[in-house]
Amino acid sequence: MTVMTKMKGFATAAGFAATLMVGGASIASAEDVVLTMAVPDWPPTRIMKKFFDEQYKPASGNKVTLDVDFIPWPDFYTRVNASLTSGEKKYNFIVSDSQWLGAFVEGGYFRKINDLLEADPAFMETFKSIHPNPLNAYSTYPHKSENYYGFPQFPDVLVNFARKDIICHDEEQKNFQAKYNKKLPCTGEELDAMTWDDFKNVGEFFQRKKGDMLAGAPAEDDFYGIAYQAGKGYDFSSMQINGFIWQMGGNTWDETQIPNGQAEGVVNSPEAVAALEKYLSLIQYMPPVAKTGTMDIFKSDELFREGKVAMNINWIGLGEASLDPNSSKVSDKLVFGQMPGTMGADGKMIRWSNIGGQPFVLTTWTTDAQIKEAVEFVKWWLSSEIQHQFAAGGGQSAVKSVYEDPKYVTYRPWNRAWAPQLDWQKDVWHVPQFFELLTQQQDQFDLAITGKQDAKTTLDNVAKFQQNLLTEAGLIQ
Amino acid sequence: MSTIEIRKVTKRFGDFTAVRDADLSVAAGEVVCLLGPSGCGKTTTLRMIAGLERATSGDVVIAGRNMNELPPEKRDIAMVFQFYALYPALSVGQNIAMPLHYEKLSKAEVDARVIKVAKIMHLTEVLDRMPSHISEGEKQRLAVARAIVRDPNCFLFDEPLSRLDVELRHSMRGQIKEVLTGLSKATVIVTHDQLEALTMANRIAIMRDGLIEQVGTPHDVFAKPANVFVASFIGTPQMNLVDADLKSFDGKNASVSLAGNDLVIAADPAVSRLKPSKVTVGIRPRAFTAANEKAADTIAAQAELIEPMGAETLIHARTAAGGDIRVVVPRDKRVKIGEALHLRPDPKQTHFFGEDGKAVRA
Amino acid sequence: MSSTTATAAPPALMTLAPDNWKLAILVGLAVSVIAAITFPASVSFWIVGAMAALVAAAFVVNAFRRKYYGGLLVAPAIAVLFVMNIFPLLWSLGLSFFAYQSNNQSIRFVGLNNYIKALTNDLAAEANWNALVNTAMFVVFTVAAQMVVGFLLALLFAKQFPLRKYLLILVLTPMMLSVVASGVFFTYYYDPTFGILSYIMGNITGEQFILMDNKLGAVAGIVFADAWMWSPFVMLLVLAGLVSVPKYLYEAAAIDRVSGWRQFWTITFPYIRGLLMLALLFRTIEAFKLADLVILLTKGGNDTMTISYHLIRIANEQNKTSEGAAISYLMLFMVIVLTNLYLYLANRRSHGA
Amino acid sequence: MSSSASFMERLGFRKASGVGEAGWGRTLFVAVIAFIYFIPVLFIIFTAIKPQNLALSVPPTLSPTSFFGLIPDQYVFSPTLENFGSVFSRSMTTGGAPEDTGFDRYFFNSIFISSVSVGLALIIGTLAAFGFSRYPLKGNDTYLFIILTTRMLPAIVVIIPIILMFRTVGLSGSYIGIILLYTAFNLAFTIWMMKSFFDELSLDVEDAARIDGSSEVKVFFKICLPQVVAGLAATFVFGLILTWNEFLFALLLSGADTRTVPVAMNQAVSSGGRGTDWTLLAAIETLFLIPVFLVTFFLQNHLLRGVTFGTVKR
Repeated sequence: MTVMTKMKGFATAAGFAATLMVGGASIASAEDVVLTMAVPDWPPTRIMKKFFDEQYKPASGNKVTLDVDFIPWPDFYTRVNASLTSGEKKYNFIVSDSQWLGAFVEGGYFRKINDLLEADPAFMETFKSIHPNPLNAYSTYPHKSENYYGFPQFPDVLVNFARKDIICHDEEQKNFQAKYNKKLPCTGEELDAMTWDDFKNVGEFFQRKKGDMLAGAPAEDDFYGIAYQAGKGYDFSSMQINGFIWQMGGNTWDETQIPNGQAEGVVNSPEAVAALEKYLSLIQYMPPVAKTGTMDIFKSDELFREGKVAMNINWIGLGEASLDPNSSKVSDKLVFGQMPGTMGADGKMIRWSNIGGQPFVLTTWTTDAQIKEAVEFVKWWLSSEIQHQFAAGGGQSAVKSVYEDPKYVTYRPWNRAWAPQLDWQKDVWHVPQFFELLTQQQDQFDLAITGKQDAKTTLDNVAKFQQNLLTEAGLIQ
Repeated sequence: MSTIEIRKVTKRFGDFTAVRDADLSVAAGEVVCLLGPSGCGKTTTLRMIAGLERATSGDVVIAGRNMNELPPEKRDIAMVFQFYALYPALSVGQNIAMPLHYEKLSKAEVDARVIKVAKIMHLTEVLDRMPSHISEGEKQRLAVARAIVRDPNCFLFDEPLSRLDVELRHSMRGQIKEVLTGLSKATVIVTHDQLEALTMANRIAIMRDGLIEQVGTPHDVFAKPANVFVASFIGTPQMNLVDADLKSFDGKNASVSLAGNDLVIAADPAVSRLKPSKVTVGIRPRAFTAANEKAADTIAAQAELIEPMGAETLIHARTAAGGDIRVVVPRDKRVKIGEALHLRPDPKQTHFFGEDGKAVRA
Repeated sequence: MSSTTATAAPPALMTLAPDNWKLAILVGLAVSVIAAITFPASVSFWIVGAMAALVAAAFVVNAFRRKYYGGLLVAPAIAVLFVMNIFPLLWSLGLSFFAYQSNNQSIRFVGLNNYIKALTNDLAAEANWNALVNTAMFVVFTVAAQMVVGFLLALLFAKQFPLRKYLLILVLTPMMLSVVASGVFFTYYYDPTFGILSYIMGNITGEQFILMDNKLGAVAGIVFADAWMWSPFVMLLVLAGLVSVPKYLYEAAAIDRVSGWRQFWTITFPYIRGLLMLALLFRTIEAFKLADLVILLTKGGNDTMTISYHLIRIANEQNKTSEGAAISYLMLFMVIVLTNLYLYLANRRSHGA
Repeated sequence: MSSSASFMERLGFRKASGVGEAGWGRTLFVAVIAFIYFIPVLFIIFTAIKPQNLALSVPPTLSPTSFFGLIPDQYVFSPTLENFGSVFSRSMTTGGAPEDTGFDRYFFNSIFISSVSVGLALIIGTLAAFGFSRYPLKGNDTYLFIILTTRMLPAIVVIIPIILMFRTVGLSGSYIGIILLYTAFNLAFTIWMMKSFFDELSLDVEDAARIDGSSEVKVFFKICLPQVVAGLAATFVFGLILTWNEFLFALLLSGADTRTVPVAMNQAVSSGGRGTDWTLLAAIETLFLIPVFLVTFFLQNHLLRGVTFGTVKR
C-alpha cells in the first residue's frame, strides 16, 4: 500500500465520520422539533418542564420536545459558559442571569429577538405585557435600549422575611416601644413602612444570648434580630449594597450614560460611601457568620429557617423552603413585607432595590424551524393561564395582568409585597465586563464586611478599578 | 559469669507447639549447637533465648538472671542472624559500630574497637563500603564482627553459615571457632548441618518436633545416640537401622533374626531388659568388616550399587529379606556389583533400640 | 532495543512505503499547514487528524517491521495521552501567545504580552503575586501537615496487631470522600452558629468562637480539612515502606541495643525515603492546584486566594482564556522546577547511599 | 510468675510476642485514634440517617443511640432511612408528587465510567510501562517526566480545547468521550507506578523463558504479569479513588444521560431554591462512598504490598 492510497483511505474514513456528525445534527425533521434548554435545577424550572410535558400542544401540529438539561445551581454558570464559549452549540434556550447578557451577546451567542417580535404582533403584545423594570433587566442589551433578548423565567425581588411569634409578642412590643418610642412592626403593612433605621433597631433590640428571655421564654440559643446577605461569593453582597446606595442618593456606574458616565466620583461619591457605611453598620447585629464573609443568601436563609433571626432580607426565590415544615422551624410563624427603604428629607420614603431572577434566552444557532416553535412556546409560557398556574405552583410572574389579578396575592404570603416592589427595581451592569466588575467589587466589599478596610477606601478602590477597566474597554471616555 | 540456662521452656503459636519443655544449660566458654531438621524448633528456641520471642512457659536464665520479662535489648547478648541482618543504609564500619552506641564511648574508642574487630575478621579493606557491595563471605564476617565487637553475656548464632558455599563454609567454621575460643562466652549456634555442629560445638543438642532429643558432646551423640532419631540424624552415611526380632539374650550375646539372617552378636548387658520382641539394630556403615564366608555373626547381602567416595567406597547391599544396607569399605577393597557379601558388624558399634526407639545401654 | 535482529533496513527518505515515517511526518506537516491556512477550522481539523493518524500508522508499521516492541507497547498510551492531554496542552500553550477571550471570538497574536502582563502589570501582577504567595503558604502548610500526620498514622499501623485491617480502612476513608461533600460539611463543622467546633469551644470558654473570621483561622481551617482528607494518602505510601523493612533488621537492632531514634534514622528512614519523596511529589503537585476547598470554605476571603482559584476566575468567570493560559504556564514552570528539584534530591540521596 | 497467664493476658492484653508485633493494647490505642480520625465521616453518615429537621439542630445531634444512657438525650436522634429514599425519588417541584431523580442512572454512570476508564488505563498503562521498562528509549526519563507533567496543570486550562475537540468529533455527552478522557487522566499515574514494578522484576526469569522459546507476548502474560498483581491492584485502587470523585471534567463533558454522581450531588448543595440540603447531601455521599470503600477494603492487602514492591528501591 502506498502513502497515497492510504491517504485516500483516511480521507474516506474521515469523510464518513463527518457525514455521521452532520447527519446526527440534522436528524430533527420538519415534524419533529427538539428544543434543548439549559436550566438550573430548581422548582421553577422543574415546574416549567412539567407544565410543558403535561399541557403544551403546539399550534403547528409538529411534535415538539423540550429537552431540558437540569444543571445543579452551583455549577450552572461554569457549565453554560463552557458550553457557549467552546462552540459546543448544544443548547437552543438558556436560562441566564440578567447580567450575563452583555458578555454573551457580544460573543454572538444570544439571539436578538426584535425581528421575531416585529413579525408576530401577538408575540409583541405578550412581550409588552411584562412590567417594564423586569423587562429592561431581563431583556435589554445595552441596558435599557430597544434591543431585546430574553423572557422572564423566574422574576425575583428582595423581600423582608419576618417572624410573627417574635415581633408580635406583647412583651417584646412593650419593651421595644419603651426603648425606641416607636411601635415594633408586626403586620405586613407595618413591615412595609420600615426604614433601615427601624431595621437596625430591630437588630439591636433582639440581640439575645442563650438563656435570655425571648418572646416570653428563655432562648435556646443565641438569637439575632436581623440578617441580610453579606457574602463574598458571586453577587451575595452587591445585590443588597446596591439597594442602599441607590436609596441614599448614590449611584453605581451607569451604563446608559456610555461613554460619558464616569465611575470615579460616582461610585465613590459621599452618598455612596455613607450608604455603604450604613450597610456595614448593621452587620454587627447579625449572626456571627457574617463576620467571616460567608453569609450568602443561602446561609442567611438557613439561619432564618432554623429560627436564629427575627427578620431576614432575602429573595422570594428562596421562600418556599421557609414555608415547608420539613425544612423550616418557623413555617407557621411567618409574615412578609417589602424591603426597608430610606426616609427622604421631604418625609417621603425612597425605595430602590436590585432586581433578581433570571430570564431565558435564545441562542444564535437555533434553526428557523426551531425558532418558530420556540416563539410559540414562549407565548404559551407568558400566557396568563400558564403564568397563573406557575405562580400558584410557587413561581412569580412579571406579567401585568397576572400579578394585578386579585387572585395573585392568595398564591403565596409574600405576593402582597410583589406588585408594589416591581415599581422600584433596578439592575446593574449588563456589559461584557460584568464578571470582572463584580468579582473585584465583591472582593472589596468582603474586605469591608470582615472589617479589614473602611467604606471610603473600599469604594475608592472599586471606583478606581472600574474607571481603569471601563476606560480600557472604551466604555468611558 | 557468662552462662545460659533454659528450663522447661515451651513455645506455642496458637495450637501449634513449636518447642516443648526444653531444658538446656550452656556454661561459660562452652559452645552448644542446636541441631535438627528444619521446623524442629531450634531457631525458635534461640529466639526465645534472645528475647525475640516470648516463651509461653518456662524460664530463660542468662548470666544467672531470669530474663523472661526482659526485651532483647536488656539481655545484653550478641546475635548473628541467618540473613546477617546488615543495616543496608550503613557502611561496613558503621555496621560494626552500631552495637557500641549504647555504651556511649568516645569516637576514638569506637574507631579503635571497630578497627580491632575488622582486623580479626579481615574486613579492614572494605570498612567504607556498603553492605550491598561486598561479597557473601564478607557479609558473613561482618555479621560476626558486629556480634563480637562488644562484650555481651552470650553469643547466639542462627544458621550463620547456611548462605555460604562449601569452601567458604569450611574456612569460616574454623575462623568462628577460633574467635569463640578466645572469648570464653556461653554460645549457642543453631544449625541444620551436622558437620558444622560436630566441628564447632563442645556439646550438641539435637532437636526434633520441638523436643530436645539428646544433649551431649559430639563424640557422645555419635557414639552413643540416645534414640533412633539421633542415630539416624548423626553421621554420614546414615547409620543402618534394621528391624529385627530379638530371640534371646544370654547376658553377653544376643541372638536376633535380622534381615533374613539369624545372627548372634555381642551386646550391651542392658539388652537383658528387653523381652524377646521387635527391636531396631543400628550399625554404622563403617562398622562392618567383610568376612569371606558365612558365619554366625555375619549378615549375607548382595552388592547392588557402588559409590566411590574417594578414600572409601560406599556399597549399597541387598539382604535376603530385601532390605538395604549401607557399607563403607576402604578404597582398596574391590567389590563387584552382584557380588555376595558376608558382613560382620562390630559389636562395639552395634546399637540396640527398643520398641519405643530408645537406645538400650547400661 | 533488546532484539537486535532488525529484519529490514530503514527505507530511504523518498521511498513510498508504509513504514516510512519520516516521509509521513513531512507530508503530514505540509498538508496540515496548508489545510490550516486554506480551509475553515471545522474542515482542517479533520485533515490534521487524518495526517496525525497517517504518521502514527507509519510509526506502528515501522516499529512492527523492525521489532521495536517498545514502540508498539508505548504507542497506545502515547496516542491517548497525546489526544486527550498533550494536544489540549499545546493548544492552550499556543493560546497564551494570543489576545483571546473565549466569549469574544476575535483573536490576535501578542507574543509574550500575556506573560509580561501576568508578571508586571500593576493590577494583575499584584493579584497574581498575592495568590502565588498564598499558594506557596498552602503548599508548605498542607503538604507539611499531610506528611507529618500521614507519617504518624503510618507508625501507628506499622506493627501487626489484631483488627488492624478494619482500623486501617477507617483511616483511609477520608480520601475516598468527594471534595464537594467533605468541603461542604467542613463549612458546617466550622459554622459559628450551627457548627460543632464553635459549640464545643463555646462550652469550654463561654465565649462565642468564630474560626474563620481572620486569616489565621481561615488558613488553619482549610489546611486542617485538606490535611485530614489527604494524610491517608501519605500514610499509605509510608506504611508500605514501613512494612517492607525486613523484621530481622529491627531484631538485630534490638539485640544491638540501638536506640529508637537511631533505629529510625539508620534502618526505617532509608526504606521509606523513596516513598516519602513520591508522596511529597504527588501531594505538592496537588497542593498547587488547591482550589475547591478554598471556594467552598472561604471563597478566597480573609486573604486565602490561591493561584488555582484565581485562574478559575480568570479563565472561567471572566473568560480571559489566553491570560489564564499564560498564568497557568508560569505556574507549570514553577511546579516543574520544584518537582525536578525533588527528583534531583531524591536521586542524589539514593545514589549516595 | 511467667508460666501462669495473668487475668489481663487471658483477656487478650498480652505483651507483644515478638518484635514487629503488638497485642490488643495497641489495638485499643489505635482504635481510639482511628475513631477520632473517622469522626467527620461518621458525622456525615449519621447525618444521612437523621430526620431532616434535626440536621442543623443546636446542640448538634451526634448519635442514633444513647449507648445505654451514655450519651445525653439532647445529642441523640432517632434514625430514619427516608433520606436514602429521597436520593432516588422526591418531589422536585413545590408540593409536587415525588418523581424519579435519575440518581440510579448517575450511580450506574459513575460505576461504569470509573471502572471502565481505570481498567482501560491499567491495560494501556501497563503495556506502556512494560515498554518503558524493558525497551528504554533514548531520553526515557524525559518522556516519563513529560507524561507526569500532564497532571500538573489545572484542569480548567485544558478544558476548552477538549470540549471543542469532543464537539467536533461528536463525543460530547457520550460515554466514550468521558471514558477516554479519564483513561488519559489516569495514564500518567499508572505508567509511573507500573514501570517501577517492572523495573523490580528479575530479568533472569524472563530470559530463561525466552531461551525456552517463549514469545515476547507469552513472557509478558505468563511471566511478568503474575508477578505484579499486587501492583495492579494498588494502581487500580488509587486510580479509582481519583476518578470516582472527579468533578470538573464530568461537569463539562457529560450530558444529562452520562452525568456522574459528583456532578449531580450538587443538587443537594443548593437544592430546590435553598441552600444545602444536609441530610440529602449526606445520604448521597454515604451511598456514593460504599462502592469505593468496598473495593479498597477487599484490595487492601494488595494495596500495601503493591505500593512497597513497586517503589521502595527506586
